[in-house]
Amino acid sequence: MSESLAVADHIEPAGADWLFRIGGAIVALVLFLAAFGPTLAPYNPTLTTPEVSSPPPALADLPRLILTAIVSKNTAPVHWFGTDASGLDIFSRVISAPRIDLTIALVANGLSLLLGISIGLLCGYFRNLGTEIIMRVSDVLQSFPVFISAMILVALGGRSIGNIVIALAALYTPIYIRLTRAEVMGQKVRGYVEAARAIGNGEAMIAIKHVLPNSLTPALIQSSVTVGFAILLTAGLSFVGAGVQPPTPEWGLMISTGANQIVLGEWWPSVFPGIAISITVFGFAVLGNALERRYAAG
Amino acid sequence: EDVPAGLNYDGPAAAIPTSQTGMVNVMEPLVYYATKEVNSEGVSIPDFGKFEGRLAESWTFDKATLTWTFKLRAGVKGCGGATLTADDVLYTFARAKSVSGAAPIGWFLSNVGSIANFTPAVFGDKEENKKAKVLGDEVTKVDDLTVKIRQAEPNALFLPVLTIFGLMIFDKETMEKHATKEDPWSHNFVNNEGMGSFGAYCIERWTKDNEFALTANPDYYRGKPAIDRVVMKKVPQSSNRVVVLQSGQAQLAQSLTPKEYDSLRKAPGVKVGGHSGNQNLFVHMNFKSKPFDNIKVRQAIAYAIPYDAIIANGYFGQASAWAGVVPSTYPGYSAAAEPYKTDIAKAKALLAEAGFPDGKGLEAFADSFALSYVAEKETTVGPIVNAIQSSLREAGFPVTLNPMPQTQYGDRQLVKKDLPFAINEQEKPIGVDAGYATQLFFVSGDKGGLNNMINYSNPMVDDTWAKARVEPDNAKRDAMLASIQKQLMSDVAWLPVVEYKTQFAWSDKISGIGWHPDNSIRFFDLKGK
Amino acid sequence: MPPADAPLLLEVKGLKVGYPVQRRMVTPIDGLDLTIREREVVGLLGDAGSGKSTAALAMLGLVRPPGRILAGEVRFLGQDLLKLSPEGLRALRGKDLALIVQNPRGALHPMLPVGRQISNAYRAHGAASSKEGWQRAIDLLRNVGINDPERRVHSYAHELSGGMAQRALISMALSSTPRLLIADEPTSGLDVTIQAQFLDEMAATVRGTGSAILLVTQDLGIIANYCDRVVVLHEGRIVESAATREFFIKPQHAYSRQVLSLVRAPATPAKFAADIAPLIEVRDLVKHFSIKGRDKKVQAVDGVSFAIRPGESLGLVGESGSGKTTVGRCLLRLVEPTSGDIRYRGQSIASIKPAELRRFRSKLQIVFQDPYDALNPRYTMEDVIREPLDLHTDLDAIGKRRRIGELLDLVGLDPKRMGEKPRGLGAGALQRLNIARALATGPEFIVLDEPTSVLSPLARVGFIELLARLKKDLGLAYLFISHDLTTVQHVCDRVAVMYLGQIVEVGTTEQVFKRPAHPYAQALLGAHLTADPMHRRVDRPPVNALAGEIPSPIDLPPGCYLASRCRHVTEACRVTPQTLAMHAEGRPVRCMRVLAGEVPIGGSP
Amino acid sequence: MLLRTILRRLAVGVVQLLGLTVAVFFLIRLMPADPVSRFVGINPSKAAYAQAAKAIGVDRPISTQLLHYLGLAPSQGKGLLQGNLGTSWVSNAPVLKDIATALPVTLELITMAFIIALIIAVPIGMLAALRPGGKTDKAVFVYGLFAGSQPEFWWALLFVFVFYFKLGIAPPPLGLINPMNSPPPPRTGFYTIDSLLAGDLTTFFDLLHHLMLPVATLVFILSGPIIKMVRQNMEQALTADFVLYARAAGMPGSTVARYALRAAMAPSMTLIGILYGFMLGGAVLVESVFSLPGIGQYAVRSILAFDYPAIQGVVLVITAISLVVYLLLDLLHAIIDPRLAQE
Ligand SMILES: Nc1ncnc2c1ncn2[C@@H]1O[C@H](COP(=O)(O)OP(=O)(O)OP(=O)(O)O)[C@@H](O)[C@H]1O
Ligand SMILES: Nc1ncnc2c1ncn2[C@@H]1O[C@H](COP(=O)(O)OP(=O)(O)OP(=O)(O)O)[C@@H](O)[C@H]1O
Ligand SMILES: [Mg+2]
Ligand SMILES: [Mg+2]
Repeated sequence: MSESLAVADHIEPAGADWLFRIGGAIVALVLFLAAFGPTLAPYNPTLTTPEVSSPPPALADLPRLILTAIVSKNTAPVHWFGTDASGLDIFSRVISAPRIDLTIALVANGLSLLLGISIGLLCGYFRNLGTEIIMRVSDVLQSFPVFISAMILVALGGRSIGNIVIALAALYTPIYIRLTRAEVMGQKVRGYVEAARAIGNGEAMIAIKHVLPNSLTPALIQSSVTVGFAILLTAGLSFVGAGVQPPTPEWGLMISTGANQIVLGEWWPSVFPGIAISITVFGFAVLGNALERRYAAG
Repeated sequence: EDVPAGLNYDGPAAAIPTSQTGMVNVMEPLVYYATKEVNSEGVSIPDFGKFEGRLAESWTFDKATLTWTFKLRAGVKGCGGATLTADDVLYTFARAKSVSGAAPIGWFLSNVGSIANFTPAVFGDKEENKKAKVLGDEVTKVDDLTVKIRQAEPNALFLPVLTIFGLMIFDKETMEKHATKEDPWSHNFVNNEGMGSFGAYCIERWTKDNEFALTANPDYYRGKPAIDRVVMKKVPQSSNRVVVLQSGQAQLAQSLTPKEYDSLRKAPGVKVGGHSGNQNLFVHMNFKSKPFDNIKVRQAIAYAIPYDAIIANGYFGQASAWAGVVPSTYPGYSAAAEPYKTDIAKAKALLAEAGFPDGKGLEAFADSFALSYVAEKETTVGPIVNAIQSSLREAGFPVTLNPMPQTQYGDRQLVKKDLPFAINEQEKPIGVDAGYATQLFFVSGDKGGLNNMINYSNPMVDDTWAKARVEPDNAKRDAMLASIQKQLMSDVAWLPVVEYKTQFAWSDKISGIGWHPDNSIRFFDLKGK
Repeated sequence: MPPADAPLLLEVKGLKVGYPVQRRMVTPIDGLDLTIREREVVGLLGDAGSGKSTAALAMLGLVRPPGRILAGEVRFLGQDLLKLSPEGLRALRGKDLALIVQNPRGALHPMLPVGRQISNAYRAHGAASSKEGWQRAIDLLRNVGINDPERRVHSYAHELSGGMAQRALISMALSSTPRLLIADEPTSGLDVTIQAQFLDEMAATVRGTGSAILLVTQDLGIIANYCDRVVVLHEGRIVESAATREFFIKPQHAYSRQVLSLVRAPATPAKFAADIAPLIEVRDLVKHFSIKGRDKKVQAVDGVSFAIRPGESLGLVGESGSGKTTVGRCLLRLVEPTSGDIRYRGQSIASIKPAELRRFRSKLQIVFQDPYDALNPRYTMEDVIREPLDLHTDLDAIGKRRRIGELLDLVGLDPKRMGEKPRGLGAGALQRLNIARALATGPEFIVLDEPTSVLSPLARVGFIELLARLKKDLGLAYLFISHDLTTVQHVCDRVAVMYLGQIVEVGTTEQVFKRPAHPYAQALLGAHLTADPMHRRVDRPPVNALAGEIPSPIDLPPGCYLASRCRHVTEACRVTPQTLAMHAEGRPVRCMRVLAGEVPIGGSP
Repeated sequence: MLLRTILRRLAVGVVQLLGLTVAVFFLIRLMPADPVSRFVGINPSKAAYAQAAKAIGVDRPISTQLLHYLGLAPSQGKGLLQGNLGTSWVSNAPVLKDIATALPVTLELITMAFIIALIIAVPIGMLAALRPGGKTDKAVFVYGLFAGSQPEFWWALLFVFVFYFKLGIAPPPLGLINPMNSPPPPRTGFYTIDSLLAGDLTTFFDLLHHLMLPVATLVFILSGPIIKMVRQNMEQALTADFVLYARAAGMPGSTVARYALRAAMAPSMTLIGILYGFMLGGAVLVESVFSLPGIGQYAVRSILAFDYPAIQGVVLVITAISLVVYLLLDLLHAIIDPRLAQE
């Protein structure tokens, strides 16, 4: 058994994995925009401009416009992605959105990760009536229809970023509990746990020092995927009117606002934010997958 | 969505435009406004100064006893085959007074029209409340075709309230057929199946919250309608309604966004028209929320609203500045001498005078500056609130946007009355009268200002209205109303922004669109080509 | 043994097999040449990971995906398999060329009844109806000695024991009388008793059909007892090919010499004065596990008593499931004994409080079977050894570091590598690290729970030497749990034989190995394959073999636990519970017939 | 044995559903929303407000409401335990009836999408697994990752823009049938089946035409995880010892393929079940874009209208169906894979 572990050594290192690099680059870009997007935006993403529903510049005009933008500082910045029905600059909004979307996704994910891992460790390591009950409750939570539950929490609790975060965290915690618990249950019968016991560690010590660090991987891998899905869910909530408040620059909200103009032929208000979500979530999925393949073996 | 279809006369859905469309087409009022003209866009307009008989052939009013006597039309036949008699009218008012439905609309209208004994005593379960729910001698039958209705005090709103859907006449015979012991007033029938009534159309099929189909009443007393069958279907999302209309799947669409109406104007085979009747947009600032108790702040905001941008980008020109707090078409309207104009410099100056130079100090009132609006109307109101937000920010107000679901908005606006700052484009006084509006919106809460959502209270307004309400002389009444409106404008009770056109889009295969104060189409008026 | 000029059956030339790893090809087989003649039994010997399985598969023209055969030819009956059409290849495979693999349960489809799989294999080479195939499956299973084959054909892989699954595989392999049978470590993971049974049956069956065998193994005992010729695989090629006897007498290659060193130098057991106070004393140890959802219990340990003196090593042997590990874990109170007394230098361990127990554990240590599993994968070697030092000593940081260096040195690991994590180390090194950790607190006694079972032959040799050295230098006492009897023979002074939770016999290593008294011990040692090509098991009829498999420790028989499998069973045995009593030769035995002298002692070589 | 498992799972499921019901019941009532305001209609007075609160029963203490809802207060009429999910405050119709009309729409949509997605994705996934690391495999792998992580509502909009607005191939996103036509006479509630039963092919094809884009959207989204899973399971099955061994035993290619397929499909069952359950509520965004009157839309409208009985009904029904689907697929899994039946 252990000699064949040599195979595990052949797992590709991160740098060599082209997917990992793509995912990493996308996520890095989104993180960068979350930090600096609003600063870089040529217009205030929540204030109207006089131009309403103006389309993005034609492709043929782009080179000239780019040139002008670089050369002269005085002209009003170009609406690269056009403006929406209220006259908000779509480009500015698209690059400002990660701050909102990512904050929601990361905070919700962080919260549920923290809760899920702690509870998962507790329930996996110490099996008793109390922890069994916790698991059953988490089962029930997990069988909720995700999207509808999130809607209920946000629509009835009030449309605010805080409530979205709470809703997402509530939905994701059971997943982490389950993953961590399963891993803890697998790890706690491993030889090194017994060995730690044999050299005189206490149970709490073993749980925290030995089992916990070795049980984090599934939850951490999942969390990359979950961050992506949290962004999707946030956008979806906005889309049905149970998400963030307008005119917050948030991709789903922008798609939703723009959706009405599509039959009038105005595609740009919803197409650009859509591309942004599409790429971002894909980036997280790719990263998660790459991490999974890297760490699945050990 | 904003257009569920239904006929729930007694339910909450009665407040929903399509429910009203259903009701006004299957039911018939005692009296209604005469037609004034057909405007340049091909839309007919009622004359608020002139009433004509509908189910009532004629009527008289005795000033001394405050009693109205209605002579009913003979031989009017309803969809159920019954013929109209005085009992039907009595049934209608008795039902209204029973307040047995979920929304006591009939009672409310009667109360506004000062019909005697329609008092708040009807609410409650005590013995005296129970008695108050029974129709007494305020509405009596003289003979099979004559009915008397007595008012408690002179009130010019009497005839206007009779035109409203909530007091249209039931067909007692059909209704009672569907009554049960638990449900003597046939609410189940009305809420779920159909209607006993004398209107131009009869219900063929009705899928609640989805669609209804009406067929012409062949015995309708004004003649069989030109269009035999009308299907009204809920198509959620206004953009989809544009699609069905354009593709010829529908002949009439309403509740589109101004932008959509604008784009349809150029579309082939489609006509767009409307009338600036009673719909308007105003800014709501609650007197109970600081710093809106400060008149300078209110005025500063008034000068910071981008009126022209709203008309141009929000309504595509289909709106005009509003210089009063009552629809300008309504009797008794009086325009302010000096309406507010956009003037950021002045706004800033006023703000400084109020003690907040450049908006400093306003951060403390962040909650107050969350500009609320109905989330479901995002597509229509979105561009407007965005423009307002941007402009107010320029003037130094820390405005944020706060869309909320219709329900929550309604609750906070009308029940809790704690909405600090809002954009409102849905308060059209259905009673066609400046006094009605005053009574509803501006009289102090404890003096009957039912919908005084800004908690406005001014003894001058209260007192003047108390007098005007019972003033039989129209000229005097109008003068009093004018002074009230002047006061309201100078207090910036509401901050009127625009009056906008109620629009419809229809296929050029039909004509005869008419505007009515309830904004519901009367299918009887329509003609095919 | 076939004549040296028997016709060639298989001829492999310049075989090269590679696995793509990170756009690179690793080639565990690189230039392998090999011939097998008709009726020949060839042993392919090689260290773990040397590419034995890869080579075996390649001889059928197969590679485990994503590997590829890169070069060479594999001539079978004159035609090159690697150039054959897929259909031509298929016609040979399973018909003339059959395979049995290392992990029999993995080779059976988990979701199909074995009968259907055997039938499919049979029908792959001849038009037979599904019904005939099914009938044939039953016959085949009967032929390989499976009881009740009518019922067994409906079983799924997970319902079979390892031995049974392996038999099902061989029945499949033999369904068409192959010319060459390739058996890739067919008995790894099986108990010695089962292993012997299986190999005997395989040898007998193949002899009857006249097939040749390529027997892939790491076990010298198997080579010595069953093979005519040995080929040694090392670094991708055959480095030595010799007749078995010559190989054992005069190994040529350095690798061969190293692996053989253990066989060639038997250990000399230590002598102890009888009156030395025991270090560890176990009396009537009982451990029952309750089963979830049922009211029955697993009687894992059932009244075990023994004593170990300072510096002594006691071997604990027995079939899988006999309770050896449980005894070891009870000693450290890693599981709470159900009852019984365990004393360490006279002090009862059972009564110590948890906090004290933790400190107490510095005196008793344990090393587990799987060295990789026993190490926290996130810890470096340094972390691993530091942990017990943190817990049990007051050394300062420098002191600890020095001690870590010393310990690594002691077990033969390079202290310079102390920053490395377990992932990069081989099993032998890891097991040394485990020992170092166990030694960190200076214990006098270590439980070694099959510490060598996953080590490659080479690593095993080194590790056993280490154990012997530590015992001598530090005066350690061991409880050495193993079912590898060769190793036990080299490490232990005394041996206790366990069966179904009970000790059936205790004696010095020499006593037990030379003259096993209890019928079970006799069978166990009879099944032991001594690496001695002069007394090949295939050349003489096996004696003392046990019938059937070990009963479940849940429903134990009322009398002697061995009754159902014992050759010497009488009616009395079935109803009389047996007790461990002193035999005339001065060692305890749990068998009334042996004690009464009705069953002869010894019986095994 | 199997029967016992089913019964145990059902029993656990019922307990879970009850727990869920109670939890949702309290949850929505603890929220700061006020359903009464939705109910009063125009110009509510305090009295009218109280009247409305009474009409929908929220003036009573929560415990009383809960007992009533569960049907544990016989005097108050039927409740959950008697199979009554209450009356929607918005539509005034029994929630069960509302759901019975909405649910088939969703089931029809997602079932169709699942069938097509499986038909497309399974062979593709298998094809990719045949040559791990090959060009097809990489392309399929990236596609699987991509499609599985997309905002479906946005793709739905894009489809509408391209296929309806630009190309005019698809009908406008206005529900299941041309809005001015009437639906087939309801028998099963499933429009496609009903229209076929009624022999109304025009409506049937109209339905298919309308389902084209929503189904395509879902197929696109679903194909991601399905391909990913099939590919992975198949790759695993193909490298499994028993497949290697089947080849070593000289079994024909078709038998080897069957061996691998069987091993790959078994673990896929569970995921398909989970996906299906997820889609029940997850199709809401697509329903919303195409105005399909399915259960998701019903949920959205109930939630936004604070229609408590409807919200509870929807959550309950969706969860119940998911649990049943999980159970069915687990059973199927256990039938294919006897190792599970044992546990
Ligand atoms: N799928 C694979 N990918 C990459 N390397 C592999 C793969 N399978 C085997 N190897 C490597 O090829 C070498 C030979 O493996 P093989 O299984 O043939 O050895 P073995 O001698 O049979 O080992 P064991 O004693 O463990 O059975 C090992 O070093 C192993 O790491
Ligand atoms: N934690 C446990 N719960 C239930 N049963 C157990 C547990 N641990 C061991 N057993 C059972 O007790 C019996 C003895 O197990 P043990 O591991 O001690 O045997 P062993 O002789 O070490 O076997 P092997 O040679 O396979 O390591 C077995 O039947 C085993 O299944
Ligand atoms: Mg091998
Ligand atoms: Mg063991």
